[in-house]
Amino acid sequence: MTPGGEPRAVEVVGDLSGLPASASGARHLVWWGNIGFMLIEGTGFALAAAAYLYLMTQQAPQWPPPGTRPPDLSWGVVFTLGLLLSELPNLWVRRRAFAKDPRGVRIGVAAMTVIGLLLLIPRGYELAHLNTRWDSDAYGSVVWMLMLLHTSHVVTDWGDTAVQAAWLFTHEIGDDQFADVEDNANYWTFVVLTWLPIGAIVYGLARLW
Amino acid sequence: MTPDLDRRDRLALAWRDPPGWWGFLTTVDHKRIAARYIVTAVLLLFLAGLLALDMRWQLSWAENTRMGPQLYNESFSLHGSTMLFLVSVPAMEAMALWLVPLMLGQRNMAFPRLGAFSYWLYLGGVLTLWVAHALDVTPDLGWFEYPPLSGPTYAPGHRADIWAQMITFTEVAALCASVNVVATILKMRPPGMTLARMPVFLWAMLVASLMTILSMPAIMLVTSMLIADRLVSTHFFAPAAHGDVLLFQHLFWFFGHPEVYIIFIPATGFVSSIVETFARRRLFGHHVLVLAILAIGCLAFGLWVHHMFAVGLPRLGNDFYTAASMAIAVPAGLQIFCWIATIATGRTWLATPMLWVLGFVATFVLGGLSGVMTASAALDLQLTDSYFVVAHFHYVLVGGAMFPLFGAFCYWYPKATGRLMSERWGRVAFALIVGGFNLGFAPMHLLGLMGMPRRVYTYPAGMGWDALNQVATLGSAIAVAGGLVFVANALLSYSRGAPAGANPWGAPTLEWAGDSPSPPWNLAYTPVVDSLTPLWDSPVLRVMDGVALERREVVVTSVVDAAPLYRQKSASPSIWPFVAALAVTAMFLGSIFTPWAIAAGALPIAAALTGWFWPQRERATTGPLRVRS
Amino acid sequence: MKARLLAVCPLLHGCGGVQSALDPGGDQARALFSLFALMMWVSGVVYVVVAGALSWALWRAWRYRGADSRADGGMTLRIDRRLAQLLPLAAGAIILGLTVLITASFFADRALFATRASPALEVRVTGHQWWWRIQYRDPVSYGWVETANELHLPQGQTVRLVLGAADVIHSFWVPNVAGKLDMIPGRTNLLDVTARRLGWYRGQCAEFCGTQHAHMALAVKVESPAAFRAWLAAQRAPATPAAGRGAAVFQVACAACHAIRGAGAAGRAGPDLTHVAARRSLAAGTLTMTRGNLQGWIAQPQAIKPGTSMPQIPLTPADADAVATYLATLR
Amino acid sequence: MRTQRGFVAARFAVALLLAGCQREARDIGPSLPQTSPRGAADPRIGYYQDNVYQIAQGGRYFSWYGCAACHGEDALGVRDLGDGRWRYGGSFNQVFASIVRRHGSLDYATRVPPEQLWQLAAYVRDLPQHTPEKRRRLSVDQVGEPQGQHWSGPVR
Repeated sequence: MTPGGEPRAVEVVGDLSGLPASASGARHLVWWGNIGFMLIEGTGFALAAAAYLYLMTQQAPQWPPPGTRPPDLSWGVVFTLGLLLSELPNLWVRRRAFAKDPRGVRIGVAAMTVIGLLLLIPRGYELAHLNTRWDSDAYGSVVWMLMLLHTSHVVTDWGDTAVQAAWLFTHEIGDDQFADVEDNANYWTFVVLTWLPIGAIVYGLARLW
Repeated sequence: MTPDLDRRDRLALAWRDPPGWWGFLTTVDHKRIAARYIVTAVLLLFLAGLLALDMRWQLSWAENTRMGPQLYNESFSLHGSTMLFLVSVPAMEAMALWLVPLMLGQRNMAFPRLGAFSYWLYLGGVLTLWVAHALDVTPDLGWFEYPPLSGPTYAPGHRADIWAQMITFTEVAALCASVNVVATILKMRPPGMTLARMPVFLWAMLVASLMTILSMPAIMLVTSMLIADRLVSTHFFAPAAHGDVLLFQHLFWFFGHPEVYIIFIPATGFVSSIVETFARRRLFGHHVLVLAILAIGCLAFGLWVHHMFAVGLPRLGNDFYTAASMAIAVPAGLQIFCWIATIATGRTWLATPMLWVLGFVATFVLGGLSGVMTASAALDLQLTDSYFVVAHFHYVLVGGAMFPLFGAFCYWYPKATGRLMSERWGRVAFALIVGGFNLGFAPMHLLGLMGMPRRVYTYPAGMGWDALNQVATLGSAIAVAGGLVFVANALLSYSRGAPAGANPWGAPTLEWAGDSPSPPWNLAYTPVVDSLTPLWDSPVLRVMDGVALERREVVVTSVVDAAPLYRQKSASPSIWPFVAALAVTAMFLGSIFTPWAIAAGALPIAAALTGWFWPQRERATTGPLRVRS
Repeated sequence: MKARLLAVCPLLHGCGGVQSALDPGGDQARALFSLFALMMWVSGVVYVVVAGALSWALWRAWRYRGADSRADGGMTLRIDRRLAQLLPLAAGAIILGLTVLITASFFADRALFATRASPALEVRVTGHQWWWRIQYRDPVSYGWVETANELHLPQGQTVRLVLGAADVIHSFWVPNVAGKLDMIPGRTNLLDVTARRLGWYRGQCAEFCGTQHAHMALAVKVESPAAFRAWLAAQRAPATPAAGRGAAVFQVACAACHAIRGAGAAGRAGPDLTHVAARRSLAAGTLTMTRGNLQGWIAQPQAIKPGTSMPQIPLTPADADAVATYLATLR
Repeated sequence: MRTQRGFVAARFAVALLLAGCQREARDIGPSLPQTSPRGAADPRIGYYQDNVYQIAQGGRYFSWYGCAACHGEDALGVRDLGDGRWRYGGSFNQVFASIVRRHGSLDYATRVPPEQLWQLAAYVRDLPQHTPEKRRRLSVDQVGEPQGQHWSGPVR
């Protein structure tokens, strides 16, 4: 006889075998993991934006520093419009995933892959028209930090979408994969939404401050 | 009825790891992963403790020559960085990884492979710092490396980069672990364990993990900025180019202060569990304890500036940050009240885990009181960066977090190993550690007030600091000896300890319902919970059947009510977390030397993640790329 | 005040000294010391209460050892109701104590800046790795009078220290006079100090600033206003060097980094040595000022303060001796 | 044969690693050289040339002695030390000798002690590997440090 005794005897009071084997939306476990990572990255964005505001208010007599032009608006506008428009097919994919429509999600995810790739073109031009370098001064450093932080998210999600498209076209799609498509669509929405404050800071504050 | 053998065999088959090394590398068993975390952290605790002892030896006499400045600076940097980033936080994560599924009666974490990835990445951080140390490339600027001292001009070479990347490693690992813990606690509670019926321990882990998620991005951001300043000549911290050196401090402490509570809050969870079991009564003030944890979690984000009172910030904020910092004493004080009330009104059994709780209260309250002193913006000007602060944070972190952790170790040791630790040697270790610690660190308060700054490798004769330093050294040596007794007790008891049985302490929570040690699948059935102390309130464990026995499956429930929602496939062993961690390690280490490593390293990482998440299903029979037969 | 504190803690006997927050010699340090004494009182009471409660709990544990209350839900419930009534009391007591301390802290904070409007004198202190450049605003010429590693303060007058840094972050801390304030590249911090008690004190850099952080101290002398004026006048005057071998060697081997006003040496990288022999210590508080230590420092700086920017200069023994002799005349 | 090759490779890797660590070594104290290099094969050269700490110290003294006034980032021709062309020879002892002998009345031979000359020579020889951005970044950090007989006050 050990001090702790035997495991507790059990009394079966119910059966879970009737539960579904998958779920979608906030009922799904992975949805919460996705939210967790968005929270992490969102905090990162917020702190990077705070660093921009801090440097702007603490250090520079003029912002951007004398002799530096604000980033050119045109490519920023193109990218922002493109990004906002991409949200339409993205939401459509999300709805198709909810409806568990294999044809819809295959087409939609493939389309989102192409759209993501296309969006990288104006983003590239944006980077070329920031009118500052990361090593010219702290203004340039923080502008580049914000832009690269966001670009890395665009690229990451584009990569994820591309891999997903490849998988979807070559495999039978199960309920969990519809949930994955949905999570990926949610993530794209996150990428779109985070751009609005970041873009406003990079393009707006440099003009208005 | 007890679970029949056939059921256990089927579960064993579904939840077994591959044998040998392959199993070692691929396992996703939360208990194996957590054990690795613990062993690694204990080893590092020992190494960093030896560093501390060496430094104490150096400081025992004025003008001592055991260490030169370089060795001393490396020693305290390595000691602090290891203790904060590689021991305290990971040890708490490990306890969460190990305990949360057990306490929920679940078979594994929400994201088993993410748990494995966390450990491998953490190990990458450990090796980065300590292999570099073995090669004599040791960071030498403290556990927070303020620029410009850590910038490209004043810290040539890669020592500072190694420190910064070690942080990136451990923080990514901690963030992954935290998301895992949050998802598990919120979505995998057993049927009936509503938020109101959640043990304090789980609340503590939930809040600590959420705090990790909200604070650690700050330090990843700021160390990345530091590396960028050093590697690609950005100007974040160059005042002459519109940068600001205080930006580093703000971001660092926006993480650094919550970090202290990320370490402390899980400890309050341990204490609550231990007090409840050994006082042999329901915890008094469950709601108060939970609210206190939430309050500490919120307040912790509003007082990072109290680490910066001496930098000369606008005085308007001083009073606010003073009040906010002292306000922490309200929830912390109420916690102490609830624990003492529970101990006093129960029928308390003074076994070793409970002794650690007593040592915790006696020591931590002192740390809290010296914390109130340092929280005063005015008084802090005499205390900060002196030995008073060294004493304060050791009282808070060792007394407030390590003592409960040691207690937790003794408390759950029988659950993990199936054997009891020796009570006699447990008491010896307790007396040596708590006594030695207080003897070692109490004099430091006085040393600080007598003007001894921290981080000095020596001091001139005639300052009147010698005797107190010698007492401090003696105390530290006693505490280290106690630590050796503790570890020896744990090692010997592993093979020689008395068999523990399922629930040796008569504890009330679910982790004690099954076998000790737990089989890989934990409980054979899904428990149903209708109280805070299920094992006390009912002689039999009420359970539900129906979660698969032939494959890895867990049950997912709703966030508030813990109503069963669906059955989720749980990931099987996989090499991909290990491969992904290797790829990330290669990128992190490469980016110390060239920014192109980020681009080049992204491809293997993408490949590893693709392998990891590639769903194993049959090939398409529809669509343009269908398999044509 | 000190007696009151000693009543709290007999251990504090003999904790005075030239670098101690417990032995205030100026208004700012005194305000902080009073605050500390109050905190010690409050903390002492709190700790006694907590320790008492814990002991009481343990006594009960001992008395009822072996019994088990797990099943007796009814009794627990009754006790809990009584405890719940105590809870607001505990919270109230904590909040009351904190309010006292926050208020006291507020007033101490104000006291530190009470003299902001009327400093008698401005002194610029700049932290270098690992020494202090100290410049007095000359009340006559309004220029700077430069010295190093030694701060003189007129008794009873408020001096404004303008704190800056040349390389990395340092922190100015003379515990007997005032609390510390960081010296931060890119910022200028102002610290007002009003020293009251005559005598020598010691300050030390309090923010880790690299290899020789431990040997970055400064001597502080509080003297009567008349003595201070005389001292400042002496510092303002150029050196009256004795021409000789030592001066010639210095001019060649040392003048690239060190200045001696009146002797043609104008380097700014190291401490100004115009009146070096009048100082109390050498190498930022590392050595006491003696003729022998001067020569030792010149001969073996890297052995005495490893990592210092003061290089070892290959001089013949005769030359080294001559330089030391020369420096010893710079009073 | 294969094991031998593996052995050689392992030894090479270890040597590389140790060289990398030698680069990071931070030897402080009274061990610095007090004499000029004896030719291009002086065994002390290897350590100085490859040690980041000694090179960085050289960079600080470069600024302190006011070298940047003539040899700054935008210096041209023979004064441009970053272009990798050495008129008076690029070996360590030649650069060392150029600093000492080719500055006329500045007389660095007597005004700058040998241990700092070693560090300066190591820094100067390392300059071609610095990008202009890197040099600028370092000089931005050093604006509060004295340069020759000038000091413009702390970093503001």
